[in-house]
Amino acid sequence: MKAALTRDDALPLNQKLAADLEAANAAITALDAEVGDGDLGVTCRLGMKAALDLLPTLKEASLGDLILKAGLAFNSAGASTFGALVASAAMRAAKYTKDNALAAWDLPAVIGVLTSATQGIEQRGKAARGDKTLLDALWPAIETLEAAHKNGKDLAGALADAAAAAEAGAEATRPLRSKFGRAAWMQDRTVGVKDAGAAVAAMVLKSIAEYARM
Amino acid sequence: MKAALTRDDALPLNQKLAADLEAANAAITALDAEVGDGDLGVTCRLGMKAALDLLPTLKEASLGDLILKAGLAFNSAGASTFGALVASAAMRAAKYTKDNALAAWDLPAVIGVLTSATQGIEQRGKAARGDKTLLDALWPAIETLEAAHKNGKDLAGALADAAAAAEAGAEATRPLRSKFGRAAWMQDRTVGVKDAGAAVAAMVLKSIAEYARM
Amino acid sequence: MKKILNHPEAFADETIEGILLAHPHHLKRAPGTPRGLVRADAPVAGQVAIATGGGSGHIPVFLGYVGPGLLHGVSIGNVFSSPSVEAMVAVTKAIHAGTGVLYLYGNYGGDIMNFDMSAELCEAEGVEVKSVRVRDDVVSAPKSAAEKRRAVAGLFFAYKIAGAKAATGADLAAVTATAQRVVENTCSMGVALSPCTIPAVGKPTFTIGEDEMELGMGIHGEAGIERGRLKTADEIAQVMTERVLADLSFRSGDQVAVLVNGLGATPPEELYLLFRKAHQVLAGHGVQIQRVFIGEYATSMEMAGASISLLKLDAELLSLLDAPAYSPFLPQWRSAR
Amino acid sequence: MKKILNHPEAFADETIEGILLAHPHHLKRAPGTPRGLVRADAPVAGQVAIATGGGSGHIPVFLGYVGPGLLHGVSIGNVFSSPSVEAMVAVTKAIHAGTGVLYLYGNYGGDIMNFDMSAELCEAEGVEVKSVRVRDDVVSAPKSAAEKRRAVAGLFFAYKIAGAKAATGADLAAVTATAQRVVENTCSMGVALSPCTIPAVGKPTFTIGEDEMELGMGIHGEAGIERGRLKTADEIAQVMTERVLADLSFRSGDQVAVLVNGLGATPPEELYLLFRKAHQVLAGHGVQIQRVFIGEYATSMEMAGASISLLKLDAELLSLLDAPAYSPFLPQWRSAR
Ligand SMILES: Nc1ncnc2c1ncn2[C@@H]1O[C@H](COP(=O)(O)OP(=O)(O)O)[C@@H](O)[C@H]1O
Ligand SMILES: Nc1ncnc2c1ncn2[C@@H]1O[C@H](COP(=O)(O)OP(=O)(O)O)[C@@H](O)[C@H]1O
Ligand SMILES: [Mg+2]
Ligand SMILES: [Mg+2]
Ligand SMILES: [Mg+2]
Ligand SMILES: [Mg+2]
Repeated sequence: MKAALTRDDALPLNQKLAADLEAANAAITALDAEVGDGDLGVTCRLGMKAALDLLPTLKEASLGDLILKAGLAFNSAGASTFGALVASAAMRAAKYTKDNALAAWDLPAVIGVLTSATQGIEQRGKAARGDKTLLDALWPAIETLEAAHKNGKDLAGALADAAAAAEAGAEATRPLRSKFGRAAWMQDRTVGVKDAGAAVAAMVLKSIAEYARM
Repeated sequence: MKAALTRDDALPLNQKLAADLEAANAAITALDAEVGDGDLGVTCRLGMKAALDLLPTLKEASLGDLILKAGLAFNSAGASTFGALVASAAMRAAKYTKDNALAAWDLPAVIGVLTSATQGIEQRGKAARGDKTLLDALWPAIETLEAAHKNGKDLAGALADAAAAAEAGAEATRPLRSKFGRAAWMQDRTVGVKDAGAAVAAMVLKSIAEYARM
Repeated sequence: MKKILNHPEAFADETIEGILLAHPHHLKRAPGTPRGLVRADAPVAGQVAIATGGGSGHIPVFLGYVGPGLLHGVSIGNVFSSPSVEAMVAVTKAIHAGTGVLYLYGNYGGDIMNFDMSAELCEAEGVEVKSVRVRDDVVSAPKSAAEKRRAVAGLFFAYKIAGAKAATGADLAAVTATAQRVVENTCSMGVALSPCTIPAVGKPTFTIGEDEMELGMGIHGEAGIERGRLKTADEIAQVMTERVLADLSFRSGDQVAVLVNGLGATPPEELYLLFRKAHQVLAGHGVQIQRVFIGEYATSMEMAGASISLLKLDAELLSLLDAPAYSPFLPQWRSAR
Repeated sequence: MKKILNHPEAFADETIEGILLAHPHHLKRAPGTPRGLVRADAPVAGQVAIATGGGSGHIPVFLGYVGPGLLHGVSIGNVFSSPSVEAMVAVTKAIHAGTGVLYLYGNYGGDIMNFDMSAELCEAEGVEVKSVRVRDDVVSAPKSAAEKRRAVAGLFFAYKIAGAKAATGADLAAVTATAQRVVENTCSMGVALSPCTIPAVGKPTFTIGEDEMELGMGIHGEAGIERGRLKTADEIAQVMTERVLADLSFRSGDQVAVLVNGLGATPPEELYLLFRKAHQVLAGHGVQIQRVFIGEYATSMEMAGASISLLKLDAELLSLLDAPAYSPFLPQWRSAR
């Protein structure tokens, strides 16, 4: 059970994340193939591998630098829409961490970092909540984190609630019509289909929540 | 029951032949596809159609001219190995018919015509009996016609025997190794497979025999 | 669909290796990235440099359009995925001759986001960058939302003409304006008959019945947008040509260049069947065909399918289309006599 | 495999119609047959005329090799079937400029018999005719029976070089000898991964398992000759290159042109993977690659597969290979700098 995430968590957390995404690889590919091009599984695999290859080499880096460089490495190896959004999120998360001179992310820090990151995604992709993207998983997760914090929950508990909210948010993309990315071209055929990026965002939060509980 | 074939038989005989080959089209294609390129069914269809389109326009032509022009038309529309062999056979059959001033083909004439035609095929294709080609159906048929003639059989009876011998000859190509045509490249893989051209030659003789019996 | 492959995840890198071994006088790597190729003579003094980029699996798109009279550099992503920002920045620096760089690429989300990041980084280092996005697929969005349309084979016209314009020594504003004019006068419609398989995924990108076709295919292995019964070549060409004509609002007497593009598995013979009917339809509308391009100009690996693209011509576009250019990845062409 | 078609039996004729509509400045019909095409400027005074011919379904083989610096005329059969004698005779007459005609075509039974009939008929009318048959497929017969081998993509080298030789104004004996020298110095090996469908037949020409490949494919939709487990790109290229090298008995220092040809559905990316390994193998043997051609030079409609061909070069063959030539059906090429 962890009260905060530090630079020592970067490697094991990302190792768990990579393993969890790899286990879901076929499911992610299938979701992206339904109304996209089916490359999201490959993106996650290549991106996570690059991050994992890089992290052990960054012995001296600050927490902010770790997230920045891991995010950029993810997009170098898994360049794509999703990769660009991950990189943009990482850049903003790193900036928040540095601006606030954070050496660890406790629950309030996690809320600030995730909010900045999500704003970075909004700015890069120009989509808004309800446009059937990963934002529809991220914003409910942030709101849930805030509520959990107000209710005095600990980091692991708050993240578990947030992961559940993200998953509910991803599920709730089904009835929506895609407005961004490749799926936008498919118009009515996207109705009834879960957004692939939102599904991955929910998986990421679940993985982090499980790590925080360990 | 016909004692001889005349120019009036050309159209109905070829109509029956076309219908019989069309009924076997899929089987012919399958045989040629096994160790060749699968075009023999199409060749027969296009070639027979061209011959049938042409024959009614040749009101004044002699028997020799009818077989010549039908054979060339077959190869124009169904140009191929098989088509070239049909054209070569027709040229020699026509020459025999003209050289002997035949207005009808009785049994001895049929023997002479078929022998000339088969020699034409040999000359054009350079194959010999046993090389797993249509010659392996034609030569047994000719020998059987000769024997039947010696034994005093009528045209229809002799042709029926010859058709059976041709079919036996075609069947007997199975254990042989192809030496000519596309099948030659397939070497050992042709062993066990019936030669497509020989099978068609046997069908043609069967169709003619049935026509002669009508 | 079976593939001739080594390690699926090495597909893009090994392809690039093969290309550099085959065409060492034509292309070289951009320093600092394995995923950027530039003209062997880059940077080309006195020319605005044009960079493109996109996923692997579309040859001759994207890298096949780098060459004399064409583009200057290309960044290369994994199959059907955007190139990385790093590769884009490296290419930009390797081709920049001091007179600015045009990013000319297909209107795909991942590419846009990465090219935008690259432009921000390069501009911070003093390189002037403009961007033009090709978006010719008529089925992918209504005309009122044309900026959402995706790029298909119409990329050819944009690359050929912008490259010729840059070769004249025109400045960045002029090259950008010409590229934009091509984009606004190009419209395509395609049909997909079968999917393809991304090597690292190993399964087809979509499934489709034996009697079905998808109108409006994407070149990234996406399914098309309208699914229908497989029609005859004449019916398909008629639907495609009419729809493209309507979108570009042609008038009798207008002049066009026609591109009939094969997606990969569709034989040239079938492309000529489509052109045969398109020619009839265009003649029926009084539209004059000035130039014809038939072949593989933008592929999706082993997908079966084709598209018809029209470029409405004016005198400048025609002369730039006819200008000499060379790439070993493209079919031969020369102007009509 | 689905096709973009109208009436299957009109496939060849409608394809020719589309081609003549697309390239009216390049090709015209030979008078008297719908199935013969000749250069728009035929007969070309002062040149030995070269005719080829063969079945439809192989573009750019056969008709795509007619053009300046290439061949003069072509007769066209149904899909994978020989052209008719009538078409061959008509083409011969349309291209003959009084200095003789070379029949340069693939070593296939139907084509041989029909070209032989045509030669007899044309010679009876006073046209001097020579014949050279391309037979480059190493797997189709042992070297001791090389005259039984069939033609695959090596046709490209024979067409390109014989056409260039004719363009020099050389006489029939010299053009024939040069063509024969190319044939004797060209060797190919191919692999097929999937079959194709003859439109009028409607079913694939052979079946093959998902984990199998056929070594030694024919370009007429025939199955290959040795069936095996599908191997990696490196393994396939190694087997093909070694076998071709052994057949042409190369020595270190020999110079070659390499052709990696795609059969139709195999993407260019995969051809470059094969070239990458072939380059390594050739380098290992000390063989020098002088020219490289990668793309679709001889297809079988939508078959998946590829071949590697080598041409052992001498100074004359190399300069003829580099000579200018044009056909809209061929990839661009130019000599290395
Ligand atoms: N403009 C955008 N803003 C935010 N998220 C987006 C945007 N476009 C796409 N996405 C998200 O990215 C996911 C697809 O990622 P990816 O497969 O990498 O895209 P692509 O294959 O189109 O490059 C979508 O499911 C969606 O959640
Ligand atoms: N040289 C030859 N001499 C005689 N018959 C031959 C010869 N080559 C092939 N054949 C016959 O022709 C048949 C194949 O005809 P066809 O399908 O038209 O050939 P292809 O497709 O090879 O042009 C074979 O089954 C064989 O009976
Ligand atoms: Mg995707
Ligand atoms: Mg055959
Ligand atoms: Mg993608
Ligand atoms: Mg054939």
